[in-house]
Amino acid sequence: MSILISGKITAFVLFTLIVITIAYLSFQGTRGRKYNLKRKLEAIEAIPEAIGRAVELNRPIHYTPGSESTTGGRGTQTWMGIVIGGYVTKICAKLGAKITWSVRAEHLPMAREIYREAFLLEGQIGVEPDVRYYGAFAVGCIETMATDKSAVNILFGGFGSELPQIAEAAARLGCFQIGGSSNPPMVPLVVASCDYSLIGEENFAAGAILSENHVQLGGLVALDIIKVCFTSLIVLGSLLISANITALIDILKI
Amino acid sequence: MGSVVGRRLAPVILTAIFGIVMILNFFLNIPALASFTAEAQRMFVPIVASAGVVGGVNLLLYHFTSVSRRRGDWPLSALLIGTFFFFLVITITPGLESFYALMYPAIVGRLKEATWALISLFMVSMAYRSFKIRNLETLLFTLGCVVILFGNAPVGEAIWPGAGKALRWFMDIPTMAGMRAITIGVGLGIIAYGVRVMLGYDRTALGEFSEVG
Amino acid sequence: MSLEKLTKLDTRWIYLLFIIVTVAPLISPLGLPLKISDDTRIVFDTIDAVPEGGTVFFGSDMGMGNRGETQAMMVAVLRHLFTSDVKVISVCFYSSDSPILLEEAVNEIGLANYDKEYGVDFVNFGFYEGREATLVAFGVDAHAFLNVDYYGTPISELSIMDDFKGAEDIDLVISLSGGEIFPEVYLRQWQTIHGTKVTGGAVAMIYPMLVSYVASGQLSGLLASSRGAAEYELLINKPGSAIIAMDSQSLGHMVTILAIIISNLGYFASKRSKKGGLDI
Amino acid sequence: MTPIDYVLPLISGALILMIFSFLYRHNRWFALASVIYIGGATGQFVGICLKNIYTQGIIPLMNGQYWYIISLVLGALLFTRFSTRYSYLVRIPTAILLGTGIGLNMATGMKAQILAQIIDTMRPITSINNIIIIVGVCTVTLFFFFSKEATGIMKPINKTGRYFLMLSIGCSFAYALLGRTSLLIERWKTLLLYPTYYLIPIAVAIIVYDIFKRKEAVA
Repeated sequence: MSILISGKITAFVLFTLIVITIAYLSFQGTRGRKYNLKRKLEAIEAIPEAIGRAVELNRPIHYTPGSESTTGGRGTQTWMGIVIGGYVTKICAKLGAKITWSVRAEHLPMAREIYREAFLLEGQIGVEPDVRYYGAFAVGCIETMATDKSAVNILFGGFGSELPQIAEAAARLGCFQIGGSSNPPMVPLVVASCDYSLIGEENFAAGAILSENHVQLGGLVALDIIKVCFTSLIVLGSLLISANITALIDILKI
Repeated sequence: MGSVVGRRLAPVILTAIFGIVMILNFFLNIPALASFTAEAQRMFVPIVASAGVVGGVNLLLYHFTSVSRRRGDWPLSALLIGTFFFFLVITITPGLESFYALMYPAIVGRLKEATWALISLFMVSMAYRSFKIRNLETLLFTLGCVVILFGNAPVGEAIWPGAGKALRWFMDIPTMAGMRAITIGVGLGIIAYGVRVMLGYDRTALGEFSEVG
Repeated sequence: MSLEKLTKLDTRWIYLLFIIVTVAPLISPLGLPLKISDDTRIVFDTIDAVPEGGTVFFGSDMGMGNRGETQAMMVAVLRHLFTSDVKVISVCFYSSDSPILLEEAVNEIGLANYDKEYGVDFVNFGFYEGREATLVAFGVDAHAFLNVDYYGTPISELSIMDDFKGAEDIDLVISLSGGEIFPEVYLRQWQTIHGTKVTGGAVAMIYPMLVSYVASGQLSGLLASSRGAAEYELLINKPGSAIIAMDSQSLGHMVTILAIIISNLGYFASKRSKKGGLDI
Repeated sequence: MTPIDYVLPLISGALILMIFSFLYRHNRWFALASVIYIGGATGQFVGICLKNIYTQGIIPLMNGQYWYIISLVLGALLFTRFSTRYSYLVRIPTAILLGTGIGLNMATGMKAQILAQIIDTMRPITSINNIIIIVGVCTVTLFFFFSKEATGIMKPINKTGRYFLMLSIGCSFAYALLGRTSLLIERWKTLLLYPTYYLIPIAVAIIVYDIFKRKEAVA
């Protein structure tokens, strides 16, 4: 019995190539190569300003990384939300704002660690993390925002259908909103309800951009190269199949 | 020392090991890996379930403090604790299955349905607030929305017979193309993030921020 | 009143209008006509094509919140399944609500009405936490994974499970999914590994995402929300709750379009008065 | 009909109306219903979790699958969140869950989300629809470009990608609304049943009273 599985061989080869490209450019970053990203994400740049406004109003910020399960198909998106949340919390600690997190049960212990670490980095020791969990996610978030009178609502991460409930309720409660989702069905809702939004993979880029770490930025540059390759592949494949040559598709299906 | 291993090294190594095992198991046919991952995934059920219990305790602690300090709306907190234990007991007590099947859909189920039903109303007001035709982009945004709404309703087909066809075309061709590209992008984003985490370059999700530079 | 005010209407008026037009048809139905789409027909044909004595995995992957959209769909599909000679196995990986909804649907249909017996032709295993990971474990070896069914009966006493090992024995997966893109999980974990055929239905929220899988042939047809359910009810000749709801839905959509038009009228009026001329 | 057949629908109906009252404004009734919801849902969830720990952790352990002690211990480590000193230990079970989740997502995403979609996009450029799909997928993919500014050849690509993105976002927004309306209609159906419909005039009366009271307060 072969170790290779038919139908997944090309996928594995391509996967390895992608991983190597990303790892290589990231590794260049550790050796001092600087990456300059030309494209700015408005939503990310709006965060400090929004937090500043909340501080002026002396009202708290509500943050949620979404409620998708860790082991599910959208688990990584929630983790990305938690990562961005870490940086948002850091900015809050710096500007002296109060922030409340609403998370899913299995993220709660880690979210508290990140919350504490973020405040620690800004030199604030012994801050009790305000991370909450409710069995009823959307309603829990709405109640928290309503009772705390949150001024800003920030949502990044893995969302299911609770996103429109949270986002529109926050809009009705008068919160300024910044959000993002890489779950395609939720993208239109984020765009329609938030003042600033991140779409699709911008969420994954946001973590790297916020870290301001060239090792992580290297991965993004690698992705750009891969995207160019893939689109060329699509165009090439279409041209070949128009000429009745199916070789490329056959290779990809191996 | 112990804490350095526990805090920094062990989490990254564990993440990488489990991640790589999962990837290899998907792409390659290695029976030992397959049985290991199958068993490991079965063993996750208690871990994830424990997290649920932690979450429940967290919620209870918050509201117990509210009640004991008479903070804010403490009677509501007391009610929350009461309903918590009521539903906990009827869920786990053997012999109460039929009572549970009666109470859960009637109380929690109905509430859940009610909050979800709000979404459609919320979305109408979202459309009202944000679908203003400012330029070509917002025109396309609004146009797509109106065509689909028109095409899906039987009324739409009665007014304009081609509405159903237009809906299929908009869904199958431009929308599919756009959503497919988002899907591909997100797939790549996940891989890039995974590589960052497994190489230990991005430890934020493990409670440690990267230095700037 | 100047048109400019239309941009700043209190949204509560829109809510009120929307509520009125959705409630009215429930009290006096309009009976608007309905066309059956190709996707719904493909689902029907795929389920019809399951060989006699075959095994169908029924994924009731929705929560209480989706009931309005998926329950009618579930009832219609189960009715169709019970009229043919197939075994139906159901394990829920999505939410702890799912088995309750499934039980409700089965009670509504009545197994006895179709000469079916619980444990022989149909089994409900209840909910297992862990989502995708547990789904994989079930696919590899169901007997090692499941101990008892939803009602506490040990697996050894369920004759339906005698010849069943895992995903390889499944002829068709029907995933009715709400909230999360569940058919995608079956595609990823079972179709790519075991080559299982997958069909199903989805709530409208995630339907656009799954369209590309239908186009690429990975999914054999797909029921689209309550519209799909209404069409399916027509196909199996059992008109039910989904058809009744279609009228309200039509009018609801018209109100949304109206809201968009109103907001744009106001927007253009305010633009005109500010700049003293139309300038797009 | 037994008394419970009257009482339960009345309670559920009242709870639905309390949630709907948020459409008017945030109020005490909504807070009351949401507290019952949060408490009930969490209680039930914790109950299911305890059951899962028992059936998937303790029963296998008692059946001699002693390695299940590992998952119970890892689960227990999550409780160190309640200690300040040892809370870093939660990183260990979390790391395992994170690694598994990412690994699964990466590998399966490569096959289903990337490769399968790319293969299906390679279509003969014979029909206008196929050309639209190819152009759409390519331009939207390149729209998410981070390292270069959109100048030169990238400018039209970026613009086209943006238009495609906007159109598909609009369409999916509408599609999402379709299903949600059915959820609302389903709620009307429950509210319009006997004896629940008696609650509707009461709710309307409370809201009208509140509107007048607030008007007076302003005046």
